[in-house]
Amino acid sequence: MFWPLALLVAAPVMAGLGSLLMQQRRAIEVLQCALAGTLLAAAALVAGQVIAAGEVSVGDFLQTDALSAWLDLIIGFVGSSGTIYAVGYVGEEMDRGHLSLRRYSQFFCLFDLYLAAMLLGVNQENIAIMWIAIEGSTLWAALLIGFDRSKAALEAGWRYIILSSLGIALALFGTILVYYSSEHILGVSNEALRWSQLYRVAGELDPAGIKVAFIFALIGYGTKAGVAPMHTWLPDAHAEAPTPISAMLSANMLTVGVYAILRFKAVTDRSVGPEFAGKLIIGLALLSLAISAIFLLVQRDYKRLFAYSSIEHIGIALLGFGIGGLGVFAGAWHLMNHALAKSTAFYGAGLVFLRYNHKSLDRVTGLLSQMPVAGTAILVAGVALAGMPPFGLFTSEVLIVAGSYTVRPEVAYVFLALLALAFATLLYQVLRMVLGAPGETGTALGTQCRIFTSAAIGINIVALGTIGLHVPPGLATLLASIVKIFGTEMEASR
Amino acid sequence: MLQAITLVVAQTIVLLGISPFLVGLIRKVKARLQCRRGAGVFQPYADLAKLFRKQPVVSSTTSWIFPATPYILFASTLAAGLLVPTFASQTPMSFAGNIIALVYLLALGTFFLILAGLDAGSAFGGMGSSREAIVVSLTEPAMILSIFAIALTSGSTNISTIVHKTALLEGIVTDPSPHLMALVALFIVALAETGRVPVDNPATHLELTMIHEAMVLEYSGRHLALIEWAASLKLALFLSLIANLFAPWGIATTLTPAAIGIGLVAYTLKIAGVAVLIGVIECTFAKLRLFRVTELLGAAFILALLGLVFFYILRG
Amino acid sequence: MLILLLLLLASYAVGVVLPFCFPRKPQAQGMVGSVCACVASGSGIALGISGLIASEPLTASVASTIPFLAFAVRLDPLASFFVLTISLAGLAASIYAMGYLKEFHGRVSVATLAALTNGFLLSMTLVVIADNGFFFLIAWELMSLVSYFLVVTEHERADVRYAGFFYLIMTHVGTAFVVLIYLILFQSAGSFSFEAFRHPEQSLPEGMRTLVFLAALIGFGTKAGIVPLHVWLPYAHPAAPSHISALMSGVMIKTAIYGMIRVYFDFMGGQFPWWWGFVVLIVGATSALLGVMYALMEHDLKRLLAFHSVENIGIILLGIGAGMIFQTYGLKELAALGLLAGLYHTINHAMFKALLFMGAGSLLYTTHTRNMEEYGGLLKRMPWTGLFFLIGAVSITALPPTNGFVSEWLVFQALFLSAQLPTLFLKLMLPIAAAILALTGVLALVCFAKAFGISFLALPRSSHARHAEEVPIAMRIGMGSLAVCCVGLGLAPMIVVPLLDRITGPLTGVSISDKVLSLDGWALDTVNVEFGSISTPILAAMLIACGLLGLFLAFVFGGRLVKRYYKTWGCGINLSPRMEYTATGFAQPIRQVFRAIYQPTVKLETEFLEESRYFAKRRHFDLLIEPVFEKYLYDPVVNLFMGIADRLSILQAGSLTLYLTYIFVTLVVLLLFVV
Amino acid sequence: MSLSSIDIGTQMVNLGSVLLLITCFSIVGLRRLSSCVHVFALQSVFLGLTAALVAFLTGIHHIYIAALLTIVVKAVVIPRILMKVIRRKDVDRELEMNVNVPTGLLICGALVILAFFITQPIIPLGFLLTRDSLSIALAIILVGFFMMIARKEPVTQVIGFLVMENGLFLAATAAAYGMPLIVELGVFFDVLVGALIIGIYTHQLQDTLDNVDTSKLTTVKEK
Repeated sequence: MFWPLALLVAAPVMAGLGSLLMQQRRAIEVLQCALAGTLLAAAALVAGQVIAAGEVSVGDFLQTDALSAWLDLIIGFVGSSGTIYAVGYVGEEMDRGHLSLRRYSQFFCLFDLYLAAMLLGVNQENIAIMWIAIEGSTLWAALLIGFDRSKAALEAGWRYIILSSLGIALALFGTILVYYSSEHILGVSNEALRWSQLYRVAGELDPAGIKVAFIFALIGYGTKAGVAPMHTWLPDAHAEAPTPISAMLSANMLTVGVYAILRFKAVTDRSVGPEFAGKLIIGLALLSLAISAIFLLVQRDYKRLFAYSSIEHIGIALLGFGIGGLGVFAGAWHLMNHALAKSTAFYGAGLVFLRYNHKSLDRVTGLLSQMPVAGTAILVAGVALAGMPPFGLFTSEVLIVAGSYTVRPEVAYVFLALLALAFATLLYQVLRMVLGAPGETGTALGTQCRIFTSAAIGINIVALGTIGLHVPPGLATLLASIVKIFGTEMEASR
Repeated sequence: MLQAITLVVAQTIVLLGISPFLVGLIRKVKARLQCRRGAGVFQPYADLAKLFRKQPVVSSTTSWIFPATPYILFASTLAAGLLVPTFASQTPMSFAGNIIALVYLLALGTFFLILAGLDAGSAFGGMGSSREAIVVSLTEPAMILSIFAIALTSGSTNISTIVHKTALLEGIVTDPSPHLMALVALFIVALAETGRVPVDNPATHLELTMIHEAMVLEYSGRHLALIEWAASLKLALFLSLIANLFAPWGIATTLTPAAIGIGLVAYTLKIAGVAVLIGVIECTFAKLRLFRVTELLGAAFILALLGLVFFYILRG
Repeated sequence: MLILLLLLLASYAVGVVLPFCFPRKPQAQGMVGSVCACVASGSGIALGISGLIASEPLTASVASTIPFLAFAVRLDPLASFFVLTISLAGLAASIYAMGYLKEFHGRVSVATLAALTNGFLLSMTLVVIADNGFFFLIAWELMSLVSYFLVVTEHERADVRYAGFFYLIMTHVGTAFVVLIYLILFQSAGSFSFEAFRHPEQSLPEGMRTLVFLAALIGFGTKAGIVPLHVWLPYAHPAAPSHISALMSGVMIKTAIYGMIRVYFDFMGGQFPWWWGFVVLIVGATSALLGVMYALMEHDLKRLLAFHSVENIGIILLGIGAGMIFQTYGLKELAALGLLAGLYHTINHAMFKALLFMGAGSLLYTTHTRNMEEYGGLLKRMPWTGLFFLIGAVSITALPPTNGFVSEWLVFQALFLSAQLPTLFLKLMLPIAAAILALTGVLALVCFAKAFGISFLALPRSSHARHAEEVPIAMRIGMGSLAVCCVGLGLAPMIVVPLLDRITGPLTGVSISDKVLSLDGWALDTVNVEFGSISTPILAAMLIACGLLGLFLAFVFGGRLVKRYYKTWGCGINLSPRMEYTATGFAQPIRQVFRAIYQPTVKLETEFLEESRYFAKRRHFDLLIEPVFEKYLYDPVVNLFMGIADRLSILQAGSLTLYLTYIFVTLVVLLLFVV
Repeated sequence: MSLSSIDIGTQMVNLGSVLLLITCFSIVGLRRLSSCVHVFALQSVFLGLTAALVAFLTGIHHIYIAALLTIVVKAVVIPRILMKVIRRKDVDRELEMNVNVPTGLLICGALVILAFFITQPIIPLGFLLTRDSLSIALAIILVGFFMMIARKEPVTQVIGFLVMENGLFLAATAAAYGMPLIVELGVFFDVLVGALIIGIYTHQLQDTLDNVDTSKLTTVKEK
């Protein structure tokens, strides 16, 4: 029973090529909505299978274990809601005559291929092919970021492509080094590139090689994940990209970057013990937190604002993984909730941008009364991202800080302080936007746009609420087996 | 039970009866020292009687607070008076309240008096209330602290218990210094609370100087009578407090007729003595400016505090 | 009991959802929400009482898939007491809301307001009954969040937004410290359950215990509004709708008191050095004094009341602090007395502060202004509100025989019993605290004489006041019920004390109700009978008797009790509101005496006629009280962060080369770190 | 094949690697953009040859394909694209430096030493034949990275990036005897597409703004 997995990876490719061929808009919309449904269903099915069977594979080509299934869920869910949102958003742009039908179909083609690349990357046991897929997603993303060819967009895209290709190159060297140190054990073959095999023989791998490899992987994939100080492309790209893309970058691509780091960490931990990788990751995570917390304060641009908040949350999740044990559980949980919340935030921001056609934070007020949907989206997301109950980010942050306190208190103190700071700075900006009396009127949105975007936002908020204070049992088992991947058993919660 | 009731009634009568006399006495002393003949010491009784017979005029701007206040003031002051031993060391009502209750009962009256001062809406009333407010807020801490300094010696905050013990020479003051300081402090407080020179001048109606008089400026007839009576009650209360706390000589510690007789006489003499002292002070001191009063009362507070410190240091 | 608990939770939950089911019917929305809240808080009252008298605490728990989180509740006497307090105030507030919500029709979404109110009450209840640290934190944060949204109900106004944000930040910083408490306990216990925290065998090292103490003091203190963490309070409480202000000021800040008692006496097992109690005592004294002093200078009625919350929290902490000091020296009975005094004042303050805020709300409702200088003469126009407000004022100024008097009396006694302490220092400190308390009490008296006198007496000072009229019946019932509570709690200590004793008994290990109540409950005295006693019922009786006596005398000497009405003598000219004493003028002597604290700055601008400098065209008078803490404590911190942020923003200067360099340097450094 | 041939092979492979390194240095040193491109092409040729040599010596045939691809893509296709860009923009002039040449060369030297240090403990793992190439590969990568920083002209940043790619390829083929074919094809595909996209970007950038000096591309940042 492998077709859900195959479908999960294949569907976006087909949809993308399909929409490139299609000639009228209606058809593309239908196709995309179908894709959204398919993604959701397939991801759910795959996750179900993994929960049941432990892992799923399509021959030699696609393999999925708990961690991959977790990423499938995130990408699948946010990807589908993002597709729906994109239909509304890009449709509106087209209605306003900013886009030709050709560009319209191109957009969705790129969009789908980008999703496909990421899905391929995470459902992959071969580290090299994972690298290829992620590089692929980088390239599609580069084209998407510069999609509307404004000067700023091109500049951001240019920086993005340079920086992340650089990062990805470093990651490749890391990959090569792993292969280099594993091949004389596993022989010159694909076997030497398989996670499962690497985990198995990790004990025999040469520590020095693995250490260097991990550093290259950390910096390389860290660039993709937007970990400070490799994060510099992130705010520009998020700010200048079309908003659905900003949402996908934050919710999916950063997560995939983290995923790649985690895979390498798993090998490194088995080979040289968890301290080495843990120390590095914790350090970079705290740096990311600090930088984002400070920069949140001086933002004048609401999309950059959410971009920095992404850096913060990726940092938090990484901190969790760096601590290990309880932290791994919390980190994974944090990734999922962050993906949901952040995409919601960007959905709202997109609507605001469509209405006012500027990104200036100071000029946006009174969203709740003027644009209830966008206002609610930004408010709910903002509260969630600030780490307030009843949202999952609160629970994960508490668990992470608890975990870090038991391991190394000083980290917990810093973490608490930075969290409080980031809370203040983020909410200060968000509340300025949503509360108060509306300022300018702007141009109203079309009906279709409103329907689709509201649907996407609704889906996200509902999901965010339902998994807020309660991990569904299935996901709990997934998380438990993820924790196992990192060597520690989850102690029963008291 | 019956005995208790009779005692309460007796004390009520004594207080109500003797208080106007004290006012009259003080006035007489002042008159004498100012080389006037002055009115007889029983003049206040006549004043009260006259005021009671007059029909009160009530300002049409006022609310029910204004006419109600005299009764509340009278009630609270009298109730406070019942907590203080006069001629007998054991007052049956003393269990109902200790010094703190006493202070707060007086405060209750003051509170409504301040409200009444504001109620008529004239500038005088407000001025009086505002000044009374500052005075009262500075006296009460000193008062509580000074009485507490005494209370420590007898290990009780019930006034009648303190008096009783001191009278029976139980828990006798091993050394006078804390007592002395507390006495001075309490005396200053008494002057302030009863609106005497150098804090206030009951004889003036000059808006620059008056405090208490300004508050009650709008009152007339029986309302004024009640207020005047309450004021004199307050005076009597403080005098008996000072007299019995620091000189419980001759007070009736048992309830034999003889003891009570002696007690009554001793009590009258003692408070009359203190009243004379007040009269002397009133004509030897000038009234202080309102913002100098704070210094006086601050001094009282410090004295009481010192009394406390001395007590602990001497007791170790 | 479980049924009651479920009923409570259920009807609050329904109250959160149901109002939204009546779109565009604000009347119905408000009514539905209030009814749900009434049902819930009604069952809450029953639950609290039964929890106080029950022999075994009710416990219930729902497991969770999140590690270390369990939705566990436990109604021990302490929790039940606070549930009772919350529900009493909640009931009154929701009755009051039935009328008060009209104020908001068409301006804000009544459904949201009603739903949030239910959520607020629910979260507060959860905070006090939670039996798991994680769960507690969730409830605590929810409480903060919901109350924030209630504060910014009228978020079109900039000052409201500022107040709300200030509150949100402060409370979140506080929460960070609360989290720290639970982290430390979690580390030692290996679990978040209160039971594990409680276990004595996991006694923390001294440093950690001190850290817990400080974290609790700061964390809970921020919520409670202790000086100098009180600054948010006078902004946030007035900004909220009045029945919410009543709940925030009356009840929410008490959850912090609950937290402190829980941590100090329950988790720490009452084992602490003397200076803990002393610090609490100092904080209490400072808060009490400064709170009332700043209140005196306020002419915004709601801000005035908010400052009085700071004062009363201070009084509560005086009681608790004294209790802690006694606890340290093993004087268990006195410890129990101090704690009991604090708890008694807690519920009393909940009652009269809620009452007063509702009174202020009624004035706002009919005059649409919060400025006392525009009130005046309202007692005739709204007699019921006036009466209830007066009762509240008398209670908060602790005048006999009301409830405030009883609890403050207990605090006084606790402080005076310092004679039994071994060290001279403390022997002296506690009476001084008592003197400060006395000063506080009198200043409160002055402040409320001002508040009531200026607002309700004399002539109306503005057209608002002139056209004021009595508020709807629902609001009057809400206030009336609380007024009854105030008087009742004052006259019936013989009922209250034994209940409170069931809380302090387990915490201090000694029961004192039989010692405190003598003459079969008629008199209330301290643990050693000699030391002094009061009996509020008797005092009340005496007051009434003496009042009647006065009436009787007047009748005897004066004959028929007739009186004549005539206008106040205004020095010959007709009396006008402009001749009345203003609140500012009334407080002037105090401002003069304590100018060291207030540092008042007076600005007087006069425009003269060009013809002659003897005639002023217009004068403008400004009187500013220096907000010391904000100016010297808070602004610098904010500016510091702003400065850092501005300087750092060059890191993101937009040069690709720069960005590449970051990565390059990081790479090289890390590689060297391996070699 | 015999030991001696292996020794010779080793030396020849090392020679190839060293040639690569030298070309790197010369690119750092050069000041004309077009000559940078030419030298890069030359380097790619060397790379291809080295790869072919390894393939010949080890008999792992798919490396031949990789070698061929290298020469085709990196020595022919990409340089042409770059030259086209250069000509269109006519930026073939004295390059502006962030770091002047002597300092640059010094830093590169330091980087090479660092690379050797780091790879020292790892080398013994490798196959006799290509031990030192790993160190050289890392050195090339670091130097390439440095190139991207040292120059302001975007095209040189592209060149630096491609030099890094060369280093990676050397590491892959020489050090690790080449990854499985599929991987290498994938890698190549990506490099090609990457280069294309970068080309597209420089192209579009030039359309939107007359000059593509990245030092002037600083509008999107913290205000």
